[in-house]
Amino acid sequence: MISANLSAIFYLISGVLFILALRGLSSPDTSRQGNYFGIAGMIIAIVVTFLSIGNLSSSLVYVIIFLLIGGAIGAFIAFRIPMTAMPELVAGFHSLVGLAAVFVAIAAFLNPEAFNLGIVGRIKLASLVEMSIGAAVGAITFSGSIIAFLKLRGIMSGSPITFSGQHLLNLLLGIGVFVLIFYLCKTQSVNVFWTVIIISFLVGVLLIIPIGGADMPVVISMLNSYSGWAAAGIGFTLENTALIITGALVGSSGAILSYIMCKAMNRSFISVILGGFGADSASDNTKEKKDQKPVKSGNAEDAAFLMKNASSVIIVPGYGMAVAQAQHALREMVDKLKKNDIKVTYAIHPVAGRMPGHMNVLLAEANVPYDEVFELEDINNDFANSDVAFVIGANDVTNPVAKTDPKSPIFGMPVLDVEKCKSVLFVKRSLSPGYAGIDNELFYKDNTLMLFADAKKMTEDIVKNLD
Amino acid sequence: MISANLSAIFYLISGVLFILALRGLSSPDTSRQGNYFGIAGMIIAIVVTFLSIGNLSSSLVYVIIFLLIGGAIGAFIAFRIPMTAMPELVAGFHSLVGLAAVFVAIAAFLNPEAFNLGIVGRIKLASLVEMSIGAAVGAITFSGSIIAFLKLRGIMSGSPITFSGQHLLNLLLGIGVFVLIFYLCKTQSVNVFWTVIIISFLVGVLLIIPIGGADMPVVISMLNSYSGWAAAGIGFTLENTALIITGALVGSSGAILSYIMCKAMNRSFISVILGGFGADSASDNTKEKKDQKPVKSGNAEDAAFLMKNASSVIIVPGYGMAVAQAQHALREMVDKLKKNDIKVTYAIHPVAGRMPGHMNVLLAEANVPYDEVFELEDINNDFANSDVAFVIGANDVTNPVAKTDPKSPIFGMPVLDVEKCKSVLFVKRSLSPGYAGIDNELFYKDNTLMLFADAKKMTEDIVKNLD
Amino acid sequence: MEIDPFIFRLSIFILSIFIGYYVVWSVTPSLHTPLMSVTNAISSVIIVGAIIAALAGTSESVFSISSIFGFLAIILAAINIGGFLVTQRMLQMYKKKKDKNK
Amino acid sequence: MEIDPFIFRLSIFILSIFIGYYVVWSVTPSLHTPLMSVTNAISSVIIVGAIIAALAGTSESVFSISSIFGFLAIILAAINIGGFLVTQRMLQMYKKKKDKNK
Ligand SMILES: NC(=O)c1ccc[n+]([C@@H]2O[C@H](COP(=O)([O-])OP(=O)(O)OC[C@H]3O[C@@H](n4cnc5c(N)ncnc54)[C@H](OP(=O)(O)O)[C@@H]3O)[C@@H](O)[C@H]2O)c1
Ligand SMILES: NC(=O)c1ccc[n+]([C@@H]2O[C@H](COP(=O)([O-])OP(=O)(O)OC[C@H]3O[C@@H](n4cnc5c(N)ncnc54)[C@H](OP(=O)(O)O)[C@@H]3O)[C@@H](O)[C@H]2O)c1
Repeated sequence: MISANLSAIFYLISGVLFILALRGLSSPDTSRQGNYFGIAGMIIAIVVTFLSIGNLSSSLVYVIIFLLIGGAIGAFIAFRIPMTAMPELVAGFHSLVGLAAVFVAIAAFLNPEAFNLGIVGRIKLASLVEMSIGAAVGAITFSGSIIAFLKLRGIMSGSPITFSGQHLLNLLLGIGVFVLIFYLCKTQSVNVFWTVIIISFLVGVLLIIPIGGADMPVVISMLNSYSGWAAAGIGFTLENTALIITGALVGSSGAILSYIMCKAMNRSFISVILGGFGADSASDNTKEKKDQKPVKSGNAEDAAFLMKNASSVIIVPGYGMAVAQAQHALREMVDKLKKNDIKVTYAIHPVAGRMPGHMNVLLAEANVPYDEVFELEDINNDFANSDVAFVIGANDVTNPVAKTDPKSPIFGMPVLDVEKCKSVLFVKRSLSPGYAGIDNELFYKDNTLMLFADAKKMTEDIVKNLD
Repeated sequence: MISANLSAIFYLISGVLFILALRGLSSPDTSRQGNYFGIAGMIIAIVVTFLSIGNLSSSLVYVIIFLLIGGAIGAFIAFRIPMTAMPELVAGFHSLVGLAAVFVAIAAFLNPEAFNLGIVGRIKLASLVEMSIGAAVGAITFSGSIIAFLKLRGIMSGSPITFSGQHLLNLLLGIGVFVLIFYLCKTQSVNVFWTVIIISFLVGVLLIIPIGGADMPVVISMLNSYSGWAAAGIGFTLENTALIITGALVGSSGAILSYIMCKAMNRSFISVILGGFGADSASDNTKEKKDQKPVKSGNAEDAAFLMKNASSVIIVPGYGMAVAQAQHALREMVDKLKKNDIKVTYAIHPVAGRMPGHMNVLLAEANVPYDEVFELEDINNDFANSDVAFVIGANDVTNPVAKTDPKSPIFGMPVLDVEKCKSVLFVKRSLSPGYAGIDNELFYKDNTLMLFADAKKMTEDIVKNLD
Repeated sequence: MEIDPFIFRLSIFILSIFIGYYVVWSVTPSLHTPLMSVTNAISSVIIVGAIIAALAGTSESVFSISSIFGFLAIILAAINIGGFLVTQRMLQMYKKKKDKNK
Repeated sequence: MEIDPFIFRLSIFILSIFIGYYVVWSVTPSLHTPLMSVTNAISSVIIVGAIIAALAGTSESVFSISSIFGFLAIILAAINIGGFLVTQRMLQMYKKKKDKNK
């Protein structure tokens, strides 16, 4: 058994290692090293916990068994999960953290002596507040993440579920949780504690159902933030530095990340949270237009011809590439083009796809070197000097209406200026709009050629025609 | 009197306010607000200190008197100091912090009861170590900053003072300080404590004298860092959160700032600290070249004519502008040019001048809006599309040898590509080299026109000729 | 004159919030997906609490009602540690041009 | 089971180092001079120690040898607080284009 001081130092070290893990992500080169720091921090925290517990009762064997079972399941999932399932995986994992926080809080409430928090029915006030906040936030994280998972996985419909008085109900339930926690502090009643947790589960569900499937990335990141605050709450209860540092780190980083995402979509965080976006799409309006205007459409041969004769091509991937799993075919196409001495680069919009960095991961999976992949602000000026923009499964992120029509829901969102290229190729299955539900006038432009097909199929056909 | 807990919370708040003060500097818009946060943090820290001392003896009056005296002197200096004297002012102020740290450490050593550190001759070991580190680092900061101040003020020659065995001597003295602190812990002897401080003063002097005047900015920033570590040491002694946070903040930020500077000069931090740079300049070599090659030189009229007929001009200010105090005249010149519909921007090299951000402050003083002033990476591509580069008192930061000659001392330092402009105007008094002591081949180029004069005088003449 | 440890923990909490804030701004956008997965992975440090809870049982009653919750939490948190492997898999894919032909 | 407050202070110290690290990278280079002056100004918080030292004297001997050092330190640190004013003067000069004609 090691002293409380020594273990406090080790917990601090593990917290610092977690900071270094996040710091590593400032560049792909250092990111792998960063991840090792994170793993080291986790190992230190676990080992120190074992060492700091004096009477290692016979439970130890079971602890290790359960640890290994969990670890094995985790590893199995980690190796089997396809890259395209990242969003739902992250949501699913959040729910685990949330539930774990709830369980630890329950254990602490039922057996406070084990945590030095007083005795049953006489738990220290501060600890009680901390653990009930931890439990409540954990419960919200759990049920909210489950809903997010179901929506992302497609098990539950992605469309927002709204009813009148929804926000009022949420508000009342939220206030209810606070009142109950207050009451709990006075009575130390087990039943009140359970009620807090159950209502919090409900709040989690109600918070997430009105939010449309495509807003889920913001939600995931927000739930990430919640799981951090829950962990921090538990950290205060357990007086554990590693948990407090990690909780605060995760809590604030998740919050900032959702903020960054909202900003990149030019929407307010509040409007995302209040939900309902994507429900009343302007689709009638869209349909009307669609029938009126003429569209030039082509096939793989046309596309291959155009690109072969170009000297520079910019690829703009979007959500459709992810759906079609077209990244490998795309990579093949680019290789062929490069053999013909055509300069090819990739332009990634910050909210292309359904998750921040979504496109980057998929391209990386297809072995696209990350120094050929550029962020919006770094490449947007290059469209004017390029011959072909190859837009594959992207839509909203190219829509010039964001620059021109103040009434559009995406007005003010920075978009990729693909229309400045000499010609634009659009690979998508139909003229239907993207996530924001608004028509894209680029489809009807003279220098646009629509390639109607599944992204993967079309790309493979183009590859054949490039030979 | 307020409780220890309450004052700890207030000290935390004051630490957080200091963090916000630095955060504000991420943009000029928020910077003023940031400074107010800093002031608020300082006021809170001072007030809480008064409130947390129980027996406010009759000394209180004196404390307030001395506080006001110091504050008045500080305010007087603050309002009177010209912007060009910033480097030496900062150096001078650092010496105050260093000396204050030494004095507080001495007071704590002589009267440990007042600080709850034990009694004379039986000071707690940890406290003793902390206060002697605080005192030693403070003393180094003090004497080092004094030397830096003297060199920058021109009272002492800027040329490096070197002698053989210097680094060995410094090393031995440094080890000596450590040994003495160790000895101090065993004996608690007053004399040893004084010796530690005196040797540290000596180390501070010896550390800074070999460093050339022009390397002083790195040194100031490094001393800033030292003053932070000294404050943190004292903070540990006094168990004061505000001091610990501030000390760590200043300590690490100063270190990073010197690192950023060294990187912008493409020199290693070690080479700066070991000193001697600028002593053995390649001036013979330079002189030789100077006599051989022909140079085109012009007068104010020529310059005015060239610029009047340009459509875009980029101004490149350097140390000479600061020396000549030419920024106001420059601003007038630019106003005239703008009236003629000529596009004028400013290009600032990260180490132009003698302090990071030196040029920005001077231009701001002359009312140049900061959105016309660009950093190297943002403007370097624009030289190729501009007509005239007006280089005023800058030299090294334009020297293409940094790109071409691996043997040059500034090789690898990013430089402003002024030579890509259609024509380059160089305002300086002679062909003599800049701080790095190397010849600038641009002076001899066909599209270069040298304007030999004091920067201020020349600019004023150009203004007249622009009418 | 003793300061309540809670205040220190509060300080640590607040300072860590600032670090989280800055850390995220410094992450390059192309690594935002790994960022989400790594922040998720590090939150499995909640396992520390789970272990304490699980080990709280006595030799006679390994599975008291409170320690059962601890054991369940251990499994959940341990699964979540798999997040590091997911991140590793993702990061392994980010390659520079020169590595391309390997 | 009590943790030594020193360890908490150490944690605070280390976390603050990280904040200092990140804060500087986020400062725009054109404000590097004000940065130097403001970091200098905030280090005058050492005045806290100076005040404690100065007030340590008793009513009879206001100027004991140790409190004299305190008083001297107060003056030095108080002068240094002027750094905030210097910074203020500098920052006041940074203006955007639209303000130019004021
Ligand atoms: N990344 C994030 O973090 C994030 C977060 C929240 C919201 N969003 C939102 O998501 C949107 C992302 O924009 P985006 O341009 O990437 O996507 P998008 O605007 O949703 O458009 C995707 C397009 O892909 C096409 N598509 C779908 N499946 C396809 C397949 N198998 N083959 C070929 N095409 C297919 C669809 O058209 P067809 O049906 O005609 O094929 C659709 O128009 C933005 O509106 C953004 O605000 C993103
Ligand atoms: N900014 C920093 O933080 C920092 C820190 C450390 C080192 N440095 C070093 O300082 C240098 C800065 O480069 P720089 O281009 O700004 O300066 P520089 O290379 O030192 O050149 C300044 C030029 O100004 C001229 N000059 C001096 N007084 C003048 C006056 N009254 N009127 C007109 N011209 C005058 C001098 O030439 P004449 O004598 O012919 O007039 C000199 O060549 C770099 O080498 C950098 O590495 C900067």
